[in-house]
Amino acid sequence: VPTEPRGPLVLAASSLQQPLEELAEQWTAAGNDPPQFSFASSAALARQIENGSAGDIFISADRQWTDYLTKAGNIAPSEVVAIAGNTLVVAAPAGPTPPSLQTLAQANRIVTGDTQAVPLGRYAKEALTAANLWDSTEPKIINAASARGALVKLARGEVDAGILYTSDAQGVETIAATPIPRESHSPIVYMAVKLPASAHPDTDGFLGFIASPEAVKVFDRYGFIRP
Amino acid sequence: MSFDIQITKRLGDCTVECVMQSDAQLVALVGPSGQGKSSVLNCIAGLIRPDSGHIIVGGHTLFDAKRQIDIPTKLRGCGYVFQENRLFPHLTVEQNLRYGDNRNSEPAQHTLAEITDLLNICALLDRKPATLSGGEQRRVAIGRALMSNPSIVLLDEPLTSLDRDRGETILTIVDQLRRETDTPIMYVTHQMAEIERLACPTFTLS
Amino acid sequence: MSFDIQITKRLGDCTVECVMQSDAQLVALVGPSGQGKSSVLNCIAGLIRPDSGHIIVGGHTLFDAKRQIDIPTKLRGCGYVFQENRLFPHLTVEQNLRYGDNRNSEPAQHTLAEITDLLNICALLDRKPATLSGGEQRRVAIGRALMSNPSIVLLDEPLTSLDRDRGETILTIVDQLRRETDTPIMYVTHQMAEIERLACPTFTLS
Amino acid sequence: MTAPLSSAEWEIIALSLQVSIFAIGLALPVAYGIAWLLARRRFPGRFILDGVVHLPLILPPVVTGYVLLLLFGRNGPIGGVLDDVFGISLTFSWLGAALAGAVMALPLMVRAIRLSIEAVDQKLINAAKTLGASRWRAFATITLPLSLPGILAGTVLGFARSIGEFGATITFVSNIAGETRTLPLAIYNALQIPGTDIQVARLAILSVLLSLGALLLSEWLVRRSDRDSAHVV
Amino acid sequence: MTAPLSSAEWEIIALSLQVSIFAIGLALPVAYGIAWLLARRRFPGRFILDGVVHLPLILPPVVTGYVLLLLFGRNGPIGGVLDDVFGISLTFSWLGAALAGAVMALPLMVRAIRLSIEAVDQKLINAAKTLGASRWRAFATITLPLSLPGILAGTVLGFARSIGEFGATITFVSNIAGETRTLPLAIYNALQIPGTDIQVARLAILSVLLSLGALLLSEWLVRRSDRDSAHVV
Ligand SMILES: Nc1ncnc2c1ncn2[C@@H]1O[C@H](COP(=O)(O)OP(=O)(O)OP(=O)(O)O)[C@@H](O)[C@H]1O
Ligand SMILES: Nc1ncnc2c1ncn2[C@@H]1O[C@H](COP(=O)(O)OP(=O)(O)OP(=O)(O)O)[C@@H](O)[C@H]1O
Ligand code: MOO
Ligand SMILES: [Mg+2]
Ligand SMILES: [Mg+2]
Repeated sequence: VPTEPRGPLVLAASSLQQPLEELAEQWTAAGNDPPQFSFASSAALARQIENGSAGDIFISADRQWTDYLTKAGNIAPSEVVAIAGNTLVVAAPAGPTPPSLQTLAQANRIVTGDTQAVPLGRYAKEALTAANLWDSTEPKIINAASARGALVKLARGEVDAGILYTSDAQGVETIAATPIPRESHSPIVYMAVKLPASAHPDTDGFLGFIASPEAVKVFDRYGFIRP
Repeated sequence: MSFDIQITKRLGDCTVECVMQSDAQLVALVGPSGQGKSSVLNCIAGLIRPDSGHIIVGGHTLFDAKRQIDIPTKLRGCGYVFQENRLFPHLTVEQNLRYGDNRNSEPAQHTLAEITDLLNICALLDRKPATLSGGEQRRVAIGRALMSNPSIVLLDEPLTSLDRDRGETILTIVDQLRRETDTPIMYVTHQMAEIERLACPTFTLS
Repeated sequence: MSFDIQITKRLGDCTVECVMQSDAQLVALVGPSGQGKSSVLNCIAGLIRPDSGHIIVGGHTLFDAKRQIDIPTKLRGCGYVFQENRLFPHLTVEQNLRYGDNRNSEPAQHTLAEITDLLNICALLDRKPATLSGGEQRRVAIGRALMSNPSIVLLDEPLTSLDRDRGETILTIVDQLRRETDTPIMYVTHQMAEIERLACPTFTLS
Repeated sequence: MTAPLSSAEWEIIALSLQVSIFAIGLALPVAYGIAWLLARRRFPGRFILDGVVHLPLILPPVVTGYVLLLLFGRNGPIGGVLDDVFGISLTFSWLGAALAGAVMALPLMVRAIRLSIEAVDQKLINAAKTLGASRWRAFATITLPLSLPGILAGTVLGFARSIGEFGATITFVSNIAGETRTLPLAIYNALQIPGTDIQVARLAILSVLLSLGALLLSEWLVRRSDRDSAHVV
Repeated sequence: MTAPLSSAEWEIIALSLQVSIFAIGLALPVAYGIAWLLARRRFPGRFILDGVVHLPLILPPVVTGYVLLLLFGRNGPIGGVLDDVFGISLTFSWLGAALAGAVMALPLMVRAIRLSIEAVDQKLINAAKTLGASRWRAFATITLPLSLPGILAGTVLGFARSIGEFGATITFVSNIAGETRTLPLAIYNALQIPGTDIQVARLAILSVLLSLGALLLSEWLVRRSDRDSAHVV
């Protein structure tokens, strides 16, 4: 079977699927071989890399796994590139009053990512703690398996309020969202790492492309911010 | 009339036909192997639906194609000793014997003790059918049918696998049933000796 | 000596004992129901392992507890007509008949055509056993055993479910087997008439 | 495992058992009924029923969970009624987790039970009818006990499946400690965090032990019911 | 579904079929062997084998995928050998997806087949032996054909399970279009993007159609083999 020429293999967190696919189209349109993607959870991808599966670039929303891999793989911090950032919103089913951290405190059920396992949940916990609301809200928190899972529960009206990524909440008509101050939690940064096993000649080129100013415009359109 | 039967039934390539009218309480049904004797019993028991005709036994119309009568098996009251026993494999001998013993409110014709004693199966009551010899299974099958207070008795070669003494016991039971009740009995066999011993009208399928 | 058997076997609560020494090629085994006749055949076929004793048939030692001999069933060459037929339900009659027909290189004693003709089962060859009448199944079981070029023939009440003519045919076949081959044959029955007809030594289990 | 179980682990085990036992209790009668229909009755829509039963096996578990959310969520057609009329809410409750487990276990149970029902000889049922048994009595005394091997096999499969159920559960009822965080959800949580291999292994071993207990029990039950026919040749 | 299938959808279907058919082809002989051992032989370690076979059912799929990754990854004990000696790499390859599907399908197949083998009457096998059949011939001509209902049921269950397999696959072989992105992984991808409900529904319906095809085929095969005994009373 004649195989088409392929670009680098990019193992990326599922939440970046849309902007990355759009960037890949631009990259291919510019005459490069199309990169291959694998979208899964950061944990799944990190374990595949750790167990010797080949791959060129790892892009994660989860600081823990990036740190873990760079340490285990002896990757210099300079090989880690921040490509995008995100912010949080308080969200609630669309209604007369816009949601806020204060109305959130009155809700019966608050959805967000799992506060231990999912990055969204960990950031949300920091934000709630900073607002002195963690102790009162903790018993009411519904831990979703992913940021996307939290969004679905809120959009379907199963919960009264939630904390979501701005990139997820934007453009969903059934919910209203209010930004949460960035200072109330650690910065949310998506990091790309060139993997030690990478042998693909285009790896550096593609890494450079997704960290470029043109790429920022794409990320921006999907609700992400400059890192 | 005890038996007023006139049926046809197509089975695969062959057609079973039976015409039988008799006032006798006990009749024998004979005929070469594969002629349809078991099929006739199955029709009487309601397990096969004849293509046409009628079945009237002991004055009760069990089936009539024209009049659209077809009494369900469970109401026909047959004590049917199947050619291949059909004991319930998961039940003990005692549970098999008692399976039909509560089907009607009439006083039991036979108690468990009587039947097991007569059939010489007292020692087997707690065993499962799979561990019984061929003749032991046969006797349990006969016991099960008799215990069920039947209003019709259908015996498909009942003496299969039985030695002479035990065969004689069964024949005595049949005789007694004839003398002491008015239950119609149909007896399928290949042995002339049995028919002579029972001295009953014989119908031949052909 | 055709049969030199001396075995004991405990089955549940009862002990089966059989002592038999005979030069006759054909012997009958009789005894009341549940006495152990089928169990003796199973021991000869190698399906039950006796607790003690020996089994020598046609000069071949099939089992000897003391000498630790226990020939596997598949090598004993038995043409065994089981009391309960044991036809293979997923195979056609023809496939059942042919199941054992290639077991040794000796010229076939019977061809399929001969057997089906004799047993009057030509029309059944493509049918599955479940659709056969009791006597039809019996004849197929007999045919299957005979087709397998057996070096020992074991017949457990072979005439069950057969009418007189067909029974007579089977007896003729047995007779012929005795005259034309030296295959040892053990014949279990409850019918004195059959023993008289075959005129063979009779052993009674008790 | 050197350390004894932590109280958090005990809590997870108790919850998993509660959810799975409830799930199987819920699924078993339904599975038996469907298996019986599929084995013994020809009716229009039979093939559709057969297909629908297989859906939770065919669809990725998250999709099944999503469908459950659509149907049984507070705004769903069934969940809305449950909430309004009975005040029962399945989302975010262990009852919902049990429902998810039951739904995921159903196709496995139906198949195993159906195989056993189909193996029951119709001739025995006919014999029971000649002895005066109603359809119902013939079922209860013949079909049901003779299909016991399938019931046991289905229960073991279903229990193991529901002990291991993750995708549908987390999608439908989320991951709430003490309420819906069963063993697989706790394992998933631990897997998301680097350096938790020992914790993952402990929880996985606990899952396995629970299911092996059920397996052992079923094997023992089968052997007990087989005892008598051991010597038939 | 108004629009015909896109070429991307065709690619996903073809890959899913390839993976699942390969998975079942791989699992079926293994499942039959294990089922036969469990049904017919008593040996030390029997219960352990029984337990191990159930593991992929008990453990959450992501754990099974992780264990596969540990064993068959390029640095794993088996994967290392495969890579060094044969140059085969399972991670990131459709072969690995088939392995994951096979492992997940195995317990379902073993159970169904085992039920059917246990229902085969030992008396028939003994009859075959008296007719000179070796153990192997008795197996091939009696046990194997009589356990066909279990083989068919196991194949349907296993095929459906492997068509729906998500957690173990994504964990073991990742999610690469054209190589490991089977239907459930494509559904997962679509679920990550807002406003893709129609796409999700289309893919889910395709999964269902594939499995229903297998189901229909198996029902037809069963009915064909039952034809003769339809009239036995
Ligand atoms: N597994 C078992 N457990 C207990 N008892 C058994 C078992 N198998 C056989 N038996 C007993 O062994 C005895 C011999 O059985 P066998 O089938 O050999 O008798 P038989 O002489 O062939 O009788 P029949 O003429 O009725 O066929 C019977 O009493 C039977 O109940
Ligand atoms: N499902 C079927 N398909 C084809 N033929 C059948 C079917 N069922 C029965 N038959 C045929 O119907 C005929 C009557 O069978 P039945 O069992 O009534 O005979 P029988 O008189 O009882 O014979 P036997 O004395 O051998 O028991 C047989 O020739 C049998 O082959
Ligand atoms: O296949 Mo799952 O979604 O990991 O239970
Ligand atoms: Mg008959
Ligand atoms: Mg016997």
